[in-house]
Amino acid sequence: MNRLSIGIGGQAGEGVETLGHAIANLMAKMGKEIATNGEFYNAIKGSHNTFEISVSDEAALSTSTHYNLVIAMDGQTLAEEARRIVTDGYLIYDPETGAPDVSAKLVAVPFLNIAQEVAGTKLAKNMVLFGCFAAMVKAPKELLASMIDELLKNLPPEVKQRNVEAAQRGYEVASEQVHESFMQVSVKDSAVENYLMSGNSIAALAAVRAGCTFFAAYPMTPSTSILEFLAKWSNETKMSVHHVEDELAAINMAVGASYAGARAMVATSGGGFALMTEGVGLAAMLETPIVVVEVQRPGPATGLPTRTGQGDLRQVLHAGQGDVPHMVLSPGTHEEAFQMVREAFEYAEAIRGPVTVLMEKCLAEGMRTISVDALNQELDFTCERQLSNGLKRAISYEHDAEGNPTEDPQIVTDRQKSRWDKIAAIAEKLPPARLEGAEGAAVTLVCWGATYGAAMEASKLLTAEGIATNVLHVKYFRPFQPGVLEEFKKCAHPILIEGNLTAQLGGLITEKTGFEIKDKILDVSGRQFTAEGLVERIKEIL
Amino acid sequence: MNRLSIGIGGQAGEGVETLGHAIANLMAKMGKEIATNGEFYNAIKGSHNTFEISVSDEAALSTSTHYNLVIAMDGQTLAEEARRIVTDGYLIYDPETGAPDVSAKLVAVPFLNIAQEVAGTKLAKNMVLFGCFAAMVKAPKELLASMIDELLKNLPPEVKQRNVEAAQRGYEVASEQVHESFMQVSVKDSAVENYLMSGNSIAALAAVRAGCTFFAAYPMTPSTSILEFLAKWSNETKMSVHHVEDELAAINMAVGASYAGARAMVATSGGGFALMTEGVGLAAMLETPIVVVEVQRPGPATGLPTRTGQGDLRQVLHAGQGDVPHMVLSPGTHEEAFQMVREAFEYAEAIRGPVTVLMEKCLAEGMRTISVDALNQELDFTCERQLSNGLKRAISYEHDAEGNPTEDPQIVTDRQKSRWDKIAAIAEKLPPARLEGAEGAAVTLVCWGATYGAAMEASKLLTAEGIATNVLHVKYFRPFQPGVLEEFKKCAHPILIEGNLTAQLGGLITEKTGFEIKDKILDVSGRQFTAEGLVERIKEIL
Amino acid sequence: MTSIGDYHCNEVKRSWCPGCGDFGIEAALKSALSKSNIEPKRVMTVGGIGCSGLLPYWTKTNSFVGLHGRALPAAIGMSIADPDSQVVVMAGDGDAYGIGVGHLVHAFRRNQKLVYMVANNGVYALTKGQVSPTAELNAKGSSTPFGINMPPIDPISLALISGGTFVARGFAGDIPHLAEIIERAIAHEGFSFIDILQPCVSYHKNMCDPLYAAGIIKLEVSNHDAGDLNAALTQARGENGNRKVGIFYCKENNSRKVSDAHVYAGCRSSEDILGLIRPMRVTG
Amino acid sequence: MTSIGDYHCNEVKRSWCPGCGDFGIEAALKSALSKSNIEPKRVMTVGGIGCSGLLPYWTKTNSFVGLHGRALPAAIGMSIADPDSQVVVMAGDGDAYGIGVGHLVHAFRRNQKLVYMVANNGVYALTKGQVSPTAELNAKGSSTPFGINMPPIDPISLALISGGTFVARGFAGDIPHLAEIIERAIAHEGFSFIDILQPCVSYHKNMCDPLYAAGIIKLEVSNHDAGDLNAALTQARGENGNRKVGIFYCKENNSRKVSDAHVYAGCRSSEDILGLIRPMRVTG
Ligand SMILES: Cc1ncc(C[n+]2csc(CCOP(=O)(O)OP(=O)(O)O)c2C)c(N)n1
Ligand SMILES: Cc1ncc(C[n+]2csc(CCOP(=O)(O)OP(=O)(O)O)c2C)c(N)n1
Ligand code: SF4
Ligand code: SF4
Ligand SMILES: [Mg+2]
Ligand SMILES: [Mg+2]
Repeated sequence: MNRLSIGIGGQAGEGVETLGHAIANLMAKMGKEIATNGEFYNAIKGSHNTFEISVSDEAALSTSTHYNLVIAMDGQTLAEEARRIVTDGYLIYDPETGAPDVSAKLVAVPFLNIAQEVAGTKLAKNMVLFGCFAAMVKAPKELLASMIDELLKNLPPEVKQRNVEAAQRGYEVASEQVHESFMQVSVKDSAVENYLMSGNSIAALAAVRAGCTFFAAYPMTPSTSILEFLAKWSNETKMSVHHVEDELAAINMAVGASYAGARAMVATSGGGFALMTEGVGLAAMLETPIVVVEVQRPGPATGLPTRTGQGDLRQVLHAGQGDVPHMVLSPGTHEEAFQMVREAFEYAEAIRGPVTVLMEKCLAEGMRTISVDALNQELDFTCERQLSNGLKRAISYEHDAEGNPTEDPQIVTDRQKSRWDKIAAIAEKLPPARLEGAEGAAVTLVCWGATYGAAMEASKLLTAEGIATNVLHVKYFRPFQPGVLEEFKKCAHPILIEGNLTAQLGGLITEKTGFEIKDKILDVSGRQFTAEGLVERIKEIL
Repeated sequence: MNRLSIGIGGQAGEGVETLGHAIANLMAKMGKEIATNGEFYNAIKGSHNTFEISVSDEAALSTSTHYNLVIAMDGQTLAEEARRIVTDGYLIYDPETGAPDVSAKLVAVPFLNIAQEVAGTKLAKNMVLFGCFAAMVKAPKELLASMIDELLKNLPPEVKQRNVEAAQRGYEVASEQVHESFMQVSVKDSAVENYLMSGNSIAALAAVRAGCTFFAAYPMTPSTSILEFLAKWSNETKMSVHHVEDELAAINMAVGASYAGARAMVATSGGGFALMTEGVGLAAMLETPIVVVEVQRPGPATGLPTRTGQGDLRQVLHAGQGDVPHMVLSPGTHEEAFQMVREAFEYAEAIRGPVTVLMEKCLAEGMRTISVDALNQELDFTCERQLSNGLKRAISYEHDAEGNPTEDPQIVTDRQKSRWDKIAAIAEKLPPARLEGAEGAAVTLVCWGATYGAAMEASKLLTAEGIATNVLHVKYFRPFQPGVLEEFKKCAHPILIEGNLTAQLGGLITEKTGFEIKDKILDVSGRQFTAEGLVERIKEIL
Repeated sequence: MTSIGDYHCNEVKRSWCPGCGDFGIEAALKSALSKSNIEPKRVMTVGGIGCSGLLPYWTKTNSFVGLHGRALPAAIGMSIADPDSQVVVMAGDGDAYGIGVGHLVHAFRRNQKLVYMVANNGVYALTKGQVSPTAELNAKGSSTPFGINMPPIDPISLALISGGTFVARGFAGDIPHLAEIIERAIAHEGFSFIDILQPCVSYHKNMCDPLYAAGIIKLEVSNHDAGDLNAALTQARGENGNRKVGIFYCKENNSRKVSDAHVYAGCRSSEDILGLIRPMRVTG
Repeated sequence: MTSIGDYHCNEVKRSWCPGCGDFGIEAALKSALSKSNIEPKRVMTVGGIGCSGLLPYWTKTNSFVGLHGRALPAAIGMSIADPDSQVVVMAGDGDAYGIGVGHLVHAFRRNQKLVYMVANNGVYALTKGQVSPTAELNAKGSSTPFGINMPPIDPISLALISGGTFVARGFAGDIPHLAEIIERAIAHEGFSFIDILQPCVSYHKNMCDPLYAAGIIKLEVSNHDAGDLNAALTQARGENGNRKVGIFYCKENNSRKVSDAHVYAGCRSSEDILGLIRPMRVTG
């Protein structure tokens, strides 16, 4: 078995996420590749949340809702996630929360009692369960202890100690029931330097790497942690980081800072971006570089704050009044997010205007193992700001090349065109789109953003089943990525996959190439795509 | 001669607009059809402004920059507008402002001296010139006097009297020089009840007619006069009219008012609309009808506040995060603006959501003669609000049919779809697009919004010259107007005409029909299209 | 008199943390509504986006939850359209004093009749613990890990100098007192503003300390004249001004006339509208 | 010392109406800059969108005109990025107190060093004569033909209770006095706020009346202690508070340390960044 899927279910406030992160961390430390996905309700307390972890030997691109192991922290998990345990899979549960009615290998752990007894609080149950899990993969007990020590570093030593003991009790109880190891692992003190990172931490890190000196944001799920990471690092990075009064302030401050010489970034989600659209147009008009990171959640309006989606492509593309020369791109993986956020700063200098990087909640909050090599790469394209020695004029009214206001019909026309020429020029620097996967495939999955992960894995599953499938992942929307039409010509049967209702990329492809993709898988459930889910729906189409 | 074009040039603050309106009014009272266009700099004082008036016997759809008569209030007019006087055309000028170097029939009027002498202030020069013009069309002197009386109704009687006298002196001076009448007119006390109205006054009136009870706006050129008309009329209409603190407040107040039972409207221009996009998504999510009027001026950012353009189609279509079921339409003429703003209220009820009417500065501020019949028409489609007796729940988080929050993947998906179903349903009610003009034409001009006027007139000119030309005017953008593809199939050579740089309608047509229009006339000079200008550019293409 | 239960919506599960101050506000509001005897169908409960703004979910009145920072303009729109209904807003302090403070300043000027309650917990709770504009200087939060370097906003003084006609503060931990304030606010013929100290057990533990409750100071008839604007300002700006609860200021305007409703009542005929454009008539 | 002419940009024609108060503000600003001896290239002049905001057009410094209502956040960003430059903003009263008042409230808290001048003419002039938030109750404008039914905002009190550290008012008709205030504002180590009474000859004729100028009251050392916040508030809120000019309040903070610049200085190496994510390292 080279890939396993773990699901954890529990009530909001029970520590589902903490346990999930601990397990992901443990497996990563044991040399595995990790992908995680949390599904949380938009409430601080009291709903049923889940956390999924994919563990494998090769790069994990997405998570699955068919589990090899389910950890049930509440009764609802028995009724829901536990039903999606695969043959021969495991279920860890507390007999107190209910009797499972599923055909899985049962690991009964009275974790509530253990937590109460050993740690003096039921809240420690996630540590008991962490111990259980560690036993199932035969992790060294010292690693377990040291990880809990690190995890609870802000708590008093005696509390930490009690939690370690609770975890150890969990370890023992599970060891008694599970004899074979759930997954073959050995702690490799691998020479490869790996990090376990969320997409947001990667975007934040990329900004630092790109030399960003100014960042402003207003908190908005699921983009907030970009602000939080940059704030936490600000002493070391000397970046000027601001939680400001609203998104209007954020983007206008960024434009001002950039005007004064900063490399500036803002981050938000769809609702905050709606408030920034006028500012995006301003950056374009003033020819001031800025980078915007927009992390999508389902709309319209407040929508589903803690879920994922791809509904903002068109909003971002058409932000601001008038024809706004604004570059828009979106990465498919965590590694690509690192590269593309860095690139965004360079493109912004090149077009002297706004560049928006679109991400999704599933990428922004999902964790992946990242190798140091991915963080070490050089960029293919860089651009330093051309500073003039003279006085700077930036006027949001239409203006001539010197920045002085003009309403002359010809100059006005020329200036509009000259701003768009920069977009056309950058198009030539972009890597062309290319089909990935099986040559001469019978089916091509067309997608963008983080849907890439599930699409790639689905294409592999299908190809393995004899349906040769490849993937066309479109990464640049303005300028529209070169090569899409050429690749389309090679496609026997393209299927569009998007996390929105109106086929936003599909429409853009038709607009830009005349090519219409008939078959579409459009999902607005707020959940990320899974490879199995896609395989099923693709087969329905075929 | 059944059509004449009059151009007035002068410095900002000299009363170019007042004179233009007076002349337009006079000609309208004399039974002519009128179209006007003002070209003003974005400054209160000190730049060269112009005002154009088309006068004809049949409906005037656009104005021209080839003049039969130019009135030069400043020297710059002699160098610019006067050079575009057609053969046998006239120039009224003051020898004091310079010697004209054009081959027009000269009418030299020392209007500065006359104004100073007779009215005691040079400011009265526009009245002197009004008198000159009246003489050239042999208007009755009493009409002249009564119009000035009305025009200056807020001034003391003696001031009015002096202005009337100044105008009469102008009348006499011009009469001495011009013997034939510039245009055949006679005061018809025509039975047809006609009004001379701007697009904004029409939009405001349409809102009243539609039973709109709440209106909020923040001033923004060129939409401001909608607010001003509605405020002025509010005592009679009992509409609740508010100049509020910003556009965010305006749209959210409108949504609140609509929730509470009002028919609500807001009006703005592109920059203000950028701030309203989140609110548009809110109205869609809450299923609350609202009408937005967006009057376009050239962007990006502050752009050219007092000029015209068609750059906001895409911004409006893609307003708000997520897939926003938002209806978007745009009228081609003043009559259509009246109908479409009224319709917008009905559509808003039918889709229970936001409907935006896009207009342009040239339509919003341009005046046309409107017959009472146009204001009397019935609507083809009406829809009353379905009021429930129960409590109203409107929640911007995703919710079930009762309005309670849900994150269930299936319900969430169904709700998104059900909101879009309303858009699909309304598509069936829309009048299909249809070609207007020559049957089986060699050339089809494809356009939207107020570009219609110049396109229609250009098609007539071309057809008259032997190049059979017709027009495809697209009026509905979401849902996309039915019939466009069918009409395209009949087109031999379509040419796209838009007031933006990125062919926004063109892209939408390709997206929706797969049909690509190769030849494009895209103009971002900020000036409205003219029929002659189009004819020239179309011939270059052919 | 309506009963408190009349305002309960039991279909939707409360998702506030056990012990959250918002429960206190909910209880006080429902008590005040019932004492004021306003039928649920004549109440519009409006929420901001934030923990506090979830209140309309579990309130059996007309309910409205709009956009973050825009609860107030939406509520004003409602009150204008339907002045016979009682509009009550529950917004967070991030919503009201952060992103939405511009609307607040103008709302004081507009003085539209409605009750505006702000759950002042010093944090952005729903987004998990960033400081809000009322956080003390140097307070730490996830977006200000080294402490915020700006002093807090003073909402009461802001209200007073902006023309607020009913300016009060309550404490979510003292439900009867808060209910009394809300009842008075409902009775007020204008814009009633109530800043409510609201302990957040998850992200602002200091406020949950009994010492915090002990430090609350009540303004009463005996120690404060709520008709005196200057006195109100002195109270607000004085020592511990941000711990004082009660009605700081109330200015009744009995001459205020009842506003007309602005609900849709059908289209107009063309005769209705032609009068408006008489000055534009040119012929006929 | 630099000379006033050094700040003149003659290429762009001024489009203000003859007699507009904005000319007075321009003259006062340029005089103050020259007295403060700041080289044009170290000045960033920022305009709002409005008549007043056109000032940067004809100012030979770095100039920036952004969005209506957002001059302030843009200016704050500039000052943070390049604290060695003097940022001076000229915004209209619609810009500053209408659409932009939310930013203003928070700017007082942030106290970033820059000079914020507001041309207070009581109208939205560039959009041709609607009332602004400082218009008197019942003032008529094109959007309020029957008079505005809201009282005006009091910007000085707003500044004082929001934590403003330099709060002043000038009169465009008294250039030397205004120049002096601006000079002091430039010297202030923090956010300097100046409300400037600015007669608009086209849309607010009352302000152009000599009687208006005669009614202006000067705060001076003899009649006001600008170090006393309470006194400042009393002046602002007292009779004719909106006609008083001078420095209402100034609180120097000499301990304030000079901020670092945040201009771009190259990309970081991967070594620079790996330290930040040490806690996320899992292997190697
Ligand atoms: C335009 C916009 N920006 C940001 C957010 C994200 N957001 C949701 S709630 C919230 C703050 C909540 O704080 P507060 O208003 O104090 O309410 P509390 O949760 O503390 O009751 C924010 C920033 C949003 N929904 N919309
Ligand atoms: C978002 C937005 N809304 C509205 C406008 C239109 N607008 C331009 S200037 C202005 C008001 C000008 O008034 P003020 O700020 O007082 O400046 P003044 O002209 O009086 O100096 C408005 C509303 C705009 N440019 N942007
Ligand atoms: S996080 Fe704080 S404000 Fe939100 S529900 Fe919990 S205790 Fe209440
Ligand atoms: S309209 Fe008023 S503010 Fe604008 S330039 Fe003229 S006088 Fe000055
Ligand atoms: Mg809060
Ligand atoms: Mg003003």
